[in-house]
Amino acid sequence: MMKNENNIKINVQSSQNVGEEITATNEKNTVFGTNNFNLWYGEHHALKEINLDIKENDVTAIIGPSGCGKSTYIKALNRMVELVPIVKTNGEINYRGRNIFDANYQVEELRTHVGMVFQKPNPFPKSIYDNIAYGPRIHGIKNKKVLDEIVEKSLRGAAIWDEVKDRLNQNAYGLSGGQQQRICIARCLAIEPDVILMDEPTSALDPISTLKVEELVQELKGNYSIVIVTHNMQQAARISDKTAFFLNGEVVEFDNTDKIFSTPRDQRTEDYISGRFG
Amino acid sequence: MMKNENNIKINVQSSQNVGEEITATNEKNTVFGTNNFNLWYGEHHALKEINLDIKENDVTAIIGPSGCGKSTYIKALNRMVELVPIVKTNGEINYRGRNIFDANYQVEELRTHVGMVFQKPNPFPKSIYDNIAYGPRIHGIKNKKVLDEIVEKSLRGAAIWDEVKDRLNQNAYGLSGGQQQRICIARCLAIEPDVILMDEPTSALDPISTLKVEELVQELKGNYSIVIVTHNMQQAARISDKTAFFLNGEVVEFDNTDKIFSTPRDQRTEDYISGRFG
Amino acid sequence: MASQDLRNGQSIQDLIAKSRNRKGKKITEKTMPILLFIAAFISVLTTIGIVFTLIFETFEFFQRVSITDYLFGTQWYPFSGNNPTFGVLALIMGTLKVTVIAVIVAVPIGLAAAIYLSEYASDRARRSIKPVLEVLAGVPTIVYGFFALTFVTPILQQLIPSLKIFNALSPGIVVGIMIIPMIASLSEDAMSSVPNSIREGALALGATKFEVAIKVVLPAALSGIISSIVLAVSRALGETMIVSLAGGASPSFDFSVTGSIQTMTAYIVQVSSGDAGYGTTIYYSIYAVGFTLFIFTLIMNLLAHYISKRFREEY
Amino acid sequence: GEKETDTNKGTETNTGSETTNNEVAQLTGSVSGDGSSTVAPITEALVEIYEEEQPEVRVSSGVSGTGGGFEKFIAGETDFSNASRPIKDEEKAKLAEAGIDYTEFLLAYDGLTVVINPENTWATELTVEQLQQIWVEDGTTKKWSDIDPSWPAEEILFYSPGTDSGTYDYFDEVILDGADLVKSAELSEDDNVLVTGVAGDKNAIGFFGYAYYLENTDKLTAVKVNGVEPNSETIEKGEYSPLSRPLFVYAKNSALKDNEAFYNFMEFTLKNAGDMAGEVGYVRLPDAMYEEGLKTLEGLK
Amino acid sequence: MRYIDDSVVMKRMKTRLNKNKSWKALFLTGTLFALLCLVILLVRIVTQGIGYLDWDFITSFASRSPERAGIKAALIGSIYMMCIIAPVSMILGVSTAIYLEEYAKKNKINDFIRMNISNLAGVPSIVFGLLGLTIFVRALALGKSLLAAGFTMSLLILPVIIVAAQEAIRAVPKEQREASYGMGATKWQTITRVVLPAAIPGILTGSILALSRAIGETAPLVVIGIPVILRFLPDSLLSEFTALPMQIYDWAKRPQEEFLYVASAGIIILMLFLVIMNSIAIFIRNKFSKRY
Ligand SMILES: Nc1ncnc2c1ncn2[C@@H]1O[C@H](COP(=O)(O)OP(=O)(O)OP(=O)(O)O)[C@@H](O)[C@H]1O
Ligand SMILES: Nc1ncnc2c1ncn2[C@@H]1O[C@H](COP(=O)(O)OP(=O)(O)OP(=O)(O)O)[C@@H](O)[C@H]1O
Ligand SMILES: [Mg+2]
Ligand SMILES: [Mg+2]
Ligand SMILES: O=P([O-])([O-])[O-]
Repeated sequence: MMKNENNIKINVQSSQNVGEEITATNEKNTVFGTNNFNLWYGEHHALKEINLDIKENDVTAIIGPSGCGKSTYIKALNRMVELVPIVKTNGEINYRGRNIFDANYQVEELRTHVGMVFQKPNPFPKSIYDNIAYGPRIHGIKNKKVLDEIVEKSLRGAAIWDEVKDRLNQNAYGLSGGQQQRICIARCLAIEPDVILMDEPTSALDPISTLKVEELVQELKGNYSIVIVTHNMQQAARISDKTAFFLNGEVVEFDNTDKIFSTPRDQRTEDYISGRFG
Repeated sequence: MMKNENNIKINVQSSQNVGEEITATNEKNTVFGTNNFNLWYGEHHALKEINLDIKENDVTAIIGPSGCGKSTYIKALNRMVELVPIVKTNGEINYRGRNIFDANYQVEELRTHVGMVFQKPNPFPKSIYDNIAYGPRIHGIKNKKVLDEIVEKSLRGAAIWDEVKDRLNQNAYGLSGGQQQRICIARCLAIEPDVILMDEPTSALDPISTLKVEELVQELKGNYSIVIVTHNMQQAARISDKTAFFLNGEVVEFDNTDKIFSTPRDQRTEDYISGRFG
Repeated sequence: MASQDLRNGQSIQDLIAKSRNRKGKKITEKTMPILLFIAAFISVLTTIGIVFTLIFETFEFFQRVSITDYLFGTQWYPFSGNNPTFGVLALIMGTLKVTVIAVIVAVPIGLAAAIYLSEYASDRARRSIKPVLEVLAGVPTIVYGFFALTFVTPILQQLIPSLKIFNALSPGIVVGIMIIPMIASLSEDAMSSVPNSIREGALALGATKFEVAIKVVLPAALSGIISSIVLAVSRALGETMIVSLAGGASPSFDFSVTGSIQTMTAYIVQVSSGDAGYGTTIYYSIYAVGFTLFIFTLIMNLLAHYISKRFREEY
Repeated sequence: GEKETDTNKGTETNTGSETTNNEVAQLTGSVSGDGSSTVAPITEALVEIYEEEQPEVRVSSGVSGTGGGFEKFIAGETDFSNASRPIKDEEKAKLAEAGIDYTEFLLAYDGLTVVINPENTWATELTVEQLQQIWVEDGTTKKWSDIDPSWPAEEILFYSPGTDSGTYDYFDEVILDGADLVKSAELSEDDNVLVTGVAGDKNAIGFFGYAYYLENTDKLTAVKVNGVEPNSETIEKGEYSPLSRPLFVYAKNSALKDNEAFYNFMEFTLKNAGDMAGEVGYVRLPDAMYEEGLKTLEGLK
Repeated sequence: MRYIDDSVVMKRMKTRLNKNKSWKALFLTGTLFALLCLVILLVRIVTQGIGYLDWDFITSFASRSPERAGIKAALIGSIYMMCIIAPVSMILGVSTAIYLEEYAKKNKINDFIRMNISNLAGVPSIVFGLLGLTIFVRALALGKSLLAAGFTMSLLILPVIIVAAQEAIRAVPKEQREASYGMGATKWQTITRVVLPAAIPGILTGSILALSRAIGETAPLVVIGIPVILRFLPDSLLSEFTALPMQIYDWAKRPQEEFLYVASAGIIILMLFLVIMNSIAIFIRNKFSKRY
């Protein structure tokens, strides 16, 4: 899969040494290339001719009013949309150069490279440890020691190690919402994905937890490509490098975040950002 | 009940002529007087020695980090907290001069004067008409004509009449979230309450719907005293006259909204408002 | 329009105040909980009724037959004119044989169906298959009884020549078939109540559906599944018509499943529809057996209760 | 089709002489009974034709077996109780205790039939002694060769009506002399189950009411007892002995007195039992015995 | 220092996918087996019974001759019995559920009631038969009447209805109740106007399924000793009657083989009855399943 690019990145070792990452590439690689992509829920045309390139190690924010197709798009990136049986697609989304909607593209394989964090924290009703170890285990890692290391590393990576290290065997549902969300992020890190998709990861959280998750996203972006859907324009402005503005299933504008928020090209973008609708 | 005060208010006639209300009193009356009020969930001391006066025709915002007791306080005002069996209280909350926690205070009567709007829109799975008519009906109003009038008036009052007047017999669940929330507000208006309590009424809504509800609050405040809990400090700043800042079950500061947001007296208030925590 | 302010200038609150404190409302509020409690108490009375009904006659029975002979005897020949013996272990053995066979049949198949329906089947398939399975659960047991005797037994005899016409195997299998829908349906309920978001979480990690089902959904729904099995077991223990028709009437304390057996329930039917004189030891024995059966199912139910309490899943 | 006309004829001829009585009195009321499954078909037939005569009388009967029937009779729940054996002493005592006076009436004969699997060619004729040898419990597992060395050395499988049934009691009394029936016997209250059992096993032997054999002659062979084959002739003439047994109905005296409908039904029963018995596979009593029954009944009015 | 080796992951992927496929096939087989059982059962019954099934069969009383035997008394008896069971069990069941869900405080008595209900649900039907015989038939002297049998069956299915109603009531979101209380509604008003209307589909579905169990139950009727020989319809609550499973059981015991087919015809009627009731339940469930 990832053979065709020089992926020389060093993983975060713990939450302390963030910011030390080194990328050897100057021109950023395209992780997801979306070409004339369309998606229908039954008769409803939810995504229309989407063209969008997501670059490596960027935080790409997707904003837009409710129902514009943000979640649909992000779920198309790991083919999670297919869980809705009435979905039809055409056009292509290339992940690292291969069209993921190809008949012989294994969806399980795609999803081990493309992790996802959901709007509502959804840990498994298992211990914290088992939550994190779930992914590595299904991929055949059984060695207890390796698992221990992965768990610790992932929890550190999600900036929650210190809070939970003494109760790894407790059920993840005993944690607060914000902690649960970070557990979900850790769970996602544990399979060492290439891309992390986040669908309004902070919308169910209180401000403090939101802040923590936002900080975490900043830390992670050195090592992962992140696509984040958000309702909250301030959040998009704060944390993302690129922003795509969706409206009625179309990409109205896609550019550097500063650009979008300072001098949007499209009137609709401006209207939305300035709160004239939304 | 309301004998001990000169309650000379003219009702909103329709959503058009808002702002024409006249109050005969110069010094605002106290609607809710809270004196050394304490509340426990079992062992957990959720509200500590609360002292807070809520004035007539004010919008009083309650802000504070998650878990600080905002919802608990607002639910104490109409004794909704009592639905949790383990709740114990002491101190008093006086509504229009009478302690609502008095043994012989009829809770049903209190709640006909103190309406409530909840975080998640919660219309009944009935027609729009039946939703609005619910309150008047349980209080014994059966006359179809009177009910019709009440329904129209309340829907107009909640600025949703035009959107639903042609489908009053349809199930309220067919409406969008924002519309549902305004239906809930209309349902509350239908018993002409004196006070309206709102617990994060816009947190489940998209920005456009949020805006509409905020406008509505502004319109309503001429005729009702409103207490609103919100997570969103901008919202509090935009719409409220007074703001109370809660922390760990205590009222840290309570003052005019401009005062709180410009020159808070307490360091913790300032920290919270400037986003340093919470 | 509404500008008249609700005729005569009355406000809504005035109207409300007028109709406040209607007497009826207050009385209803006071009396309803009492009436409802009485209704709830009927279920307790039912249990008391069952226990008393059984205990009195059982007591009478133990005046005639020693309780140790009953509890520890392995010979059940109540009709033997000269030397009747009442060793209930023989009946218990028959009951257990049928139950164990039923469980062996029903648990794998029931769980397979539950997993298929909740994790693999399309919504439409699920919505049409589940009710059909429920029909299977609703087939009267007497129908199953004849099915066992006239269809399953002959087929089994082709496969196992030594199989007697009355045996434990055939009714065991058919009781198993009968409780499949119970396990499938209740387990499916437990599994579908695991929120979809949790499934999505696993799928997003690259898990296959099977891994999601076995490693996430099944453990999360475990207490519901186990209670469904325990309930099905207690249903199998108490099943009557199938075993009366196809199990035979020769209680014996051995482990053979090819020979004739008798279960506790079948014995009660045998005597109820038989000629045992009123007031004879045999007559009282059905109450003793009924009581034993009651204790058995009570234990199963307490077990189910304990399991679902102890392993209650939270999500 | 055919049977139907038969029935109607039978009814007419039989009730012809009494019609004057019946036309006068259209009775109402209810009669309830319970008891022997052996007698049940006769009762059902009687109830069916009685309806034509007295449509307003509501007759019902359960089929709880002779003992189950007596249980309800003792509890005072029924007016009559069918039995395929005479009442037992315990039951008499209980009735006395409950203060219930009753009268016994004979209804018909049933030929208790011993049956074997059609594949069994050796035991088609047995003496009473052999039957006893076969059926008595003696602590051994029995093989056919134990009875006659020329027979196969295979284990006998026993099928018997529930040991507490009237059918069993009668067999026990006349064949076993009160000794225990083999313990390995398969017992069932449901005679069809016994039919299935014997028909399904080459080494099986069983016994039950003649009517069940009559309906399953293709699946079963009836054993000649002491050289006599069971059929309606041999049973009625008393040649098929000792295995032909009487069927009874027990009536509550107080109900005969107080309940006109019940009296009328009993009278009807005694007049028609013979025909109905024949129709459903039993054997009628000599006419004199029905006359006697009617006389007894008259005395209880 | 990656822990997840891509090549290993890819290698395992094939096995995992195959495993998924073969287990799916296995699970499907299980489901199909269950369905197949039903099909075989139905086919056998229908082929055996269809010959005896006609309008006369439904409109005549039982008879000594298989050709003329009909199911009228049993069918009407079962329907009448339903008419007792349905209101009795539903009123008691729903009341109990309301009590437990809305009023019962956490105390020993209520815990005991809850515990007791789940235990009752597992008590074998034949034991309920013994109860009915002792209490209703004998002690309360109701005889082998509609009322006695109806009460017995009502108690038998009561726990099932209670549990179904409890679930339906619990499924009504807390927010709905709060909204009602917030308007100043009393508890009883909230229950009758908000909770029950929302819970009724669930209650009905559960109740109908429970009732369909009640019509098929044989063992309690055997123990009570319901008559099978009768040629009249019940005319009062205390009237004797017979019921479908009892009539079927009786026919199946008859010596004449034809009666076995008559019994099958009776089973067809009984199954039709059940299917109709289940369909109603499914209809209600599907119609109202997505509400909030
Ligand atoms: N499962 C589904 N079946 C049918 N239509 C759907 C489904 N999911 C989403 N849609 C429709 O597709 C459109 C896009 O939905 P999507 O969830 O992507 O919006 P969104 O931008 O994420 O909105 P939100 O901010 O509310 O999450 C909407 O019109 C929605 O109604
Ligand atoms: N039903 C309950 N039982 C026990 N404790 C409760 C209950 N409801 C709330 N609490 C506790 O009381 C405290 C105050 O809760 P409350 O819901 O009032 O907070 P809040 O300020 O409204 O928070 P949020 O912004 O998350 O709604 C919290 O610590 C909470 O855990
Ligand atoms: Mg979305
Ligand atoms: Mg709150
Ligand atoms: O039912 P029985 O005729 O065997 O008593």
